[in-house]
Amino acid sequence: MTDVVSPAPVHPAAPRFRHGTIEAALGAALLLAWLIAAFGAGVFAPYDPNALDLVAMLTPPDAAHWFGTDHLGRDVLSRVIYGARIDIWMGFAGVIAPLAVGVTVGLIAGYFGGLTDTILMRIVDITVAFPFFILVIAIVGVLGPGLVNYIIALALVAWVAYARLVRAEVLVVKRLEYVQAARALGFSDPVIILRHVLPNVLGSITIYAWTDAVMVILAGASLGFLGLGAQPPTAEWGVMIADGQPYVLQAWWICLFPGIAMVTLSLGFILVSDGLSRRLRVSA
Amino acid sequence: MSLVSVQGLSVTFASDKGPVAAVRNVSFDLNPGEILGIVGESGSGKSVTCRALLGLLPRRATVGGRILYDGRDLAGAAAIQAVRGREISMIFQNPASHLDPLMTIGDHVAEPLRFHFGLSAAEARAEALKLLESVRIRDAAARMDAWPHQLSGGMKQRVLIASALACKPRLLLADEPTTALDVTVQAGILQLLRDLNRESGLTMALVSHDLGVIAEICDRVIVMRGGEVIEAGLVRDVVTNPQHEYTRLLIGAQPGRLPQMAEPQEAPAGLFELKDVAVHFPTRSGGMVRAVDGVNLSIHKGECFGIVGESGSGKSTVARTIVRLITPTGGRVMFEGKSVGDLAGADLTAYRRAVQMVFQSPFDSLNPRMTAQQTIAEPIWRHGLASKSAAMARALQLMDMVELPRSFATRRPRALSGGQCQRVGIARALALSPRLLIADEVTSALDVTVQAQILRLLTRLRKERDLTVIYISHDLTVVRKFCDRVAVFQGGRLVETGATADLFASPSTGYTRDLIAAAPDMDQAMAERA
Amino acid sequence: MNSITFIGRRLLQIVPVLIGISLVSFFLIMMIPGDPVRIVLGPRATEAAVAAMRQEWGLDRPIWAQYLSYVGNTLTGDLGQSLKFRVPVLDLVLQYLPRTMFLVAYVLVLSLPATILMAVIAARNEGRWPDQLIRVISILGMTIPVFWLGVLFARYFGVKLGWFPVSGYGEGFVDHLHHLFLPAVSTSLWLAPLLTRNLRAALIEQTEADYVAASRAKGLPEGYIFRRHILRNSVLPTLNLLGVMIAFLIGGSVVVEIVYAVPGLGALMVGSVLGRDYFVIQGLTLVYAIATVAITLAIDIFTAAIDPRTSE
Amino acid sequence: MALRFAHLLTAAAMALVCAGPAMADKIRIGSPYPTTTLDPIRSANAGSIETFGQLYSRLLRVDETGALAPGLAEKWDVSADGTVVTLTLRDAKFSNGDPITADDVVFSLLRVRDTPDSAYPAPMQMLDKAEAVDAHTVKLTLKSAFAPFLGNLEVFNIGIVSKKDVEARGDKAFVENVVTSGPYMVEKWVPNDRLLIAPNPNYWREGYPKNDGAELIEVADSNTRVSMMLSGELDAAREIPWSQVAEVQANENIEMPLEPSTVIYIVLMNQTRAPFDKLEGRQAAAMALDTAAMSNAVTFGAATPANSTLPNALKFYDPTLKVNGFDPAAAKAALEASGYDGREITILITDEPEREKQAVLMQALWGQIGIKSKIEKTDAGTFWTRLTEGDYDATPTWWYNETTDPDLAVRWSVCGTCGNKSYYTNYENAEVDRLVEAGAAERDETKRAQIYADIQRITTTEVADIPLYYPPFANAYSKKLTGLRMTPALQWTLEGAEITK
Repeated sequence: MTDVVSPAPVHPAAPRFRHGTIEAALGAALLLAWLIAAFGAGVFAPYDPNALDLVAMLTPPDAAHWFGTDHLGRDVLSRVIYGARIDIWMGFAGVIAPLAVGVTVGLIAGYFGGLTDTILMRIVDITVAFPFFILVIAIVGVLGPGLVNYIIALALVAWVAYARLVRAEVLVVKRLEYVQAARALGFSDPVIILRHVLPNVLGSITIYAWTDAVMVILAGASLGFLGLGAQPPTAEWGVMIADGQPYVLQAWWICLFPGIAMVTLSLGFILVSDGLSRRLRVSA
Repeated sequence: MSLVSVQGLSVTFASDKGPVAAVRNVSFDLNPGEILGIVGESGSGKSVTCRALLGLLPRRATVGGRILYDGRDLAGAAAIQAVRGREISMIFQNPASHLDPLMTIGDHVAEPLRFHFGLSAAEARAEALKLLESVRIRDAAARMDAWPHQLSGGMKQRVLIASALACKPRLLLADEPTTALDVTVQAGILQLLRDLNRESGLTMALVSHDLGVIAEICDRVIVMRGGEVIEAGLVRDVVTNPQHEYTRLLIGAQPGRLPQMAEPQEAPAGLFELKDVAVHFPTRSGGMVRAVDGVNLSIHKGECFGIVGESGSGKSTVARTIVRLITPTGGRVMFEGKSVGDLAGADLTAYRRAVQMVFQSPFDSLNPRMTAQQTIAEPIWRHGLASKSAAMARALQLMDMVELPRSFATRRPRALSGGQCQRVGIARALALSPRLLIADEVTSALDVTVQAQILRLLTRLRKERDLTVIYISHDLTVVRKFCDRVAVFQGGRLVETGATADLFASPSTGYTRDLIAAAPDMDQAMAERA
Repeated sequence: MNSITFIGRRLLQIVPVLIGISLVSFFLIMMIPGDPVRIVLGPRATEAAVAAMRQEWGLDRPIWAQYLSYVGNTLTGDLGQSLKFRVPVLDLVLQYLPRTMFLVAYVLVLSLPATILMAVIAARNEGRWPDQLIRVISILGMTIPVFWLGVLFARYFGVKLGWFPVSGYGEGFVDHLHHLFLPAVSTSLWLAPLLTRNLRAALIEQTEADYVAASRAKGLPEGYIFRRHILRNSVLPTLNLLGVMIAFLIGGSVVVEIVYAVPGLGALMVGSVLGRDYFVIQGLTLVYAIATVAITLAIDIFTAAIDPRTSE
Repeated sequence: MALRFAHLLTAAAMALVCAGPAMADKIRIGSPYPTTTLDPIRSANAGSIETFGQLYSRLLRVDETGALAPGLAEKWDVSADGTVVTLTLRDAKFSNGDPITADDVVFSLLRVRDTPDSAYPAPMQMLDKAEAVDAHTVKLTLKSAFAPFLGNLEVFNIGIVSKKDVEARGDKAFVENVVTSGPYMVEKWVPNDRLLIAPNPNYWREGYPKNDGAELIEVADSNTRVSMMLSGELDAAREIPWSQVAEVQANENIEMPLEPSTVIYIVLMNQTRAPFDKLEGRQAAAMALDTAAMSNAVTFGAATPANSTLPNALKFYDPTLKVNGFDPAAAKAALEASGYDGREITILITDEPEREKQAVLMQALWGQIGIKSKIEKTDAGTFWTRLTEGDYDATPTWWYNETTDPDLAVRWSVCGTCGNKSYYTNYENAEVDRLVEAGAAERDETKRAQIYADIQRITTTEVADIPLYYPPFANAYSKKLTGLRMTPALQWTLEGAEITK
């Protein structure tokens, strides 16, 4: 009877119950549904999302236009479906851009510490002290409105949250013995950072990122309200809601359907985030 | 009549792979005034059994069987709630996490008094002070308003005990109460528990993985494995005449029973020289921590050099300084006549290959995202010693060498046991064919039976590969069996050093003497009892 | 560390931050295309008029020179004048600061009790229907755009029922409460869910903490354990988030301010950015930076009061 | 605990519901346009224009019929050659009690013309000399005969300010304790929010103002303005969104008369850029736009489709003009003739919803004849800078005229030599430029009518810009209010308004 031949025992901290699986699955299903809608927009959408019909403006939902038409006679259903392309893209790009910046800064600051850390964290402090919206508005002002510029603005502003998160994680991970072991084995710093530190800090970042996607979409919608969002006539949900706002009382459908779309997509992101965090919490 | 009677206890945890039985059909009795030991290795169900008595299991656990306390059936939350604290109380393995960090010491102890006895704040506080004094907290009055983080581990455990005993329960469940503590502290806590038992007739169930601890204070013992009780009886009987094969294995694996593995050398040749090494860290409040101070040591080629000391003694810092994970703030480390601190470029790479380290925590020392084979192969190809595929093949040979079946090659740390992880760690360290291997508390997180295997493995490797080994441990018994020479550290300073046999036979300092005396040893404890 | 050196160190830390902020904001704003003079004078002004005013305000000087004189003036306590309104920046800021502060305080008064209530109910019923219900409400609250909700609220509670004014700030404390009710509720509707999620997670995590098991073993009642141990330990992470959110609210309530026509600092800032009113933007940025630092400091001091570990 | 808390909330909520607002009986007017300055020469922005009229009296005023009536000047006389205007001032006082003298008038008029950063010096460009003959007589000498000059004396920025005060305090004179000559004085100014004005006790017009003053509130969001109007938080509101006009009209307490304005919506094209550099290209662009449909889609039928480059509320507007009407086939042919290479053009717009709607419609209609375009939205600051620098292809925008005389209008919109390159389109026609001057100098009404008809015909045919539609003011008024209207020149008739509360 030796340790070697015994079957691998259950690790004392291994998940004994896969918490959060259902949530994550439900969230993933919602996201998948929207992804399918986005990619198949050409197939699912009954009309050209930008086709104007000045005779049938503000038509309530009926057989021809399930979600009605907007103030320019465009089919709301088609615009909602095409809008998925923009909003999903926005959700992902708007997270990945700041994530990339933030993770890089966080890794470098946390791993090397010292003066590098101090300088980078001061930059974080500076960015944090700016009101988020104002900085985004100013950057969008410099670059001009539009989605790509919004994403660039986010990358320049929202990275701080990731940087702080990653730095905190790195400070923990770099003390772990496998990082010490890698150093003792004489691996170079880039190798240790990329191969040993980064993969092990991504978990909690991912969870935050999914929730952040919701914030990105919402902030995008608010920018649309302030007139700095997607360029017309792009079908983007936030802009659709902002556009439909003057008609909210006589033509509720213009706002409502993109609103529901936004809620369900956000729900997908949040459920995935919740599911993942519960799984991570249990297995941590 | 027994105080507690456990009858056919079973505990099952729900999991996504179906129910997992943690405790199966466990029955035992606890007699008033006795100390019952529950011994077993990890996963044996000993802690779950203990927690089941107080209904402290998580929601997903299903408990079967009966627990009778004083003849009453502790079925249902209300019945258990009625005995918690007043009749049965419990202390835990890690005292730091079992105290609310936002509550003062005094409040921790006064809290149950106010609830169960309805004492006023002042009364409870006065009573708490007495209790803290009774668990021998020095200067208890001054510490009433201290916060948990301001106390040492041993003090925290005493607070936990005082708090558990506040309402004068008749039974104390102690779940590995000394495992996280230094040996000298452990000895103190065990002494306290023994005195409580003798003076006030407190009944106790002591859960431990350490037969040495059990042997020191328990009257009876039950041995658990895989959720079942495999043997029960008086400690003396079980130790001297174990019935079950596993019990015999367990007893045989006790450090004191291990064969002598040290092989002192005839003509020592120097390999390492530590000259006046000091490592000081500035603290946030502007002070200075002297982690290591003025250490002079020489390590000989081919020997096994032991470094012992309690937490904070600086022994790990010394190891990390040698591998150059830490740069000393004073003095220098000489390797074959060269100062390690001055190495750079190819010399440094060569040094990295020559000196390798195995770490304490089996799980934390491996990258959780990499398989065993990848982990072992990585240093080989990163150092350009072989192509990636050749390195992977070489990794399999190294797995053979550390007696790890090749079928485990694709497993990640989570799917490996602690012992298996340590084998991967050793294989990784050996991948670069080092001349010096530093083993930093490599067995302290492992079960004793596994510890025995790892020590045997290290001994074999040492012979086969002509390795010099620095073995760092808090466990004097292991060091005594395993090392040729020993250095004792305390508070960052080298207390004494010498050949193992000499040092143990005639320690020259009081501290070393205390250490040796405090180390729990099953056979010695039995001898003292007899 | 005693509290004076603690605060002192914080104030020292703010200096490089302030310099950085002034640099970034100055050059960022200057980079935005659009000529403040043209905006102020309107499209009918002649080129000569535009050039004259640029010279009058020193906007034709090299940008470094402008920055230096800005820094110089700031150090002497002069935040300059608004290009657009020709009134001192400080007056403008002070005019709007109380409103914004009132709104933020109001939002907190509404959000915090709701947050604690919802988080506690959710955490104590983890996985059961009250938890799920609160979660759905939270997600709805987080995803419904404020500007949309604002219009609906204004039309229903303001116009149809006539309970609340749909605009303005009012006169006197009670009137402020009355006027700002809808804006505060609209803001709370996304703030509370955010905090609730955070607090709920912390509560659940703390519920599994070892000291909870120890307290149970001592026979303490669940309710007491929850209040005295779990809740206290869970508040800290949420407190930090709260600090971040308050800082965000001071500048981020723009949308609510516009929808409910209660211009505060946020609307002033957006107006200034759109009008390229450089000196107002500078002044406001400074105010925000100081506010952010002050809030962080307050949260730190508060945390230290709760958690003895942080003050050492 | 939860229950107790709920009670508390309810109680607090009830307390809030019952607390009613209590303000002096000021007329509350909501406008999206901010008052950015109280100095009449400093801004030509819509909000400030609305305000200046209330604070500063001009020499003449426009009465309810649109005719010129005495203002601070009781009498005026124009010399036979039309180059000298002599005005006699009435006995009037500033709000601080100082008499308004000829010196103040001369100072104010020259200030408009000569201050380097005067926002809109155009109305005084023809003024050669201004002299105070005595305390009550002002003699204005023009560079040449100039028919619209009297009308220009009524423009928003020609209000009379106190020479003594402005010279003493400079910019500060328009921030604190502002000395006014009009019906109101400043009670409190909260920039970016609101302006409270109170009756000027020294106002020269007997019995005016007929109210306790007004609160001019900036409300940027149109929905909010409507909500405030509907809930009675405003007595009058500017720019009700077209989509909500019907809803507001349906409210029994509110009226929306849709007053005529001198506002015109047009499409500007940069005539140095293809395809608009060619006449055919511009004509194609004009004929492609179904202005009737656009007007209908944007204003829900409230506006009149435009046929001329001049607003329809101006004197000498030509309603018979019919050129470059909607004709996609002809537009296509013209576009081909222009040699347009299919380059994608950019439609630059500000971020107002209405502008966006126009742009989307333009994009669709132009797309049908083959002009590819993308829309670029910027904030107003960038927009004006780019427009004035000529950095754009095409943009839908609007303008209005301060007087009903077309002189300033043609100088603004189609004149290549009047300083703004025909509203920054770079349109230039020497004949038109000549006619502009001729129209100003001509004093015979019939001849002037012919000159302006010619200007309209030439510029509309050559597409100096594309006229879209003439919108009325979509202002809403509480029925408790009488006498408040907006004149075509963007001035409230506030001093004669009365409110019953």
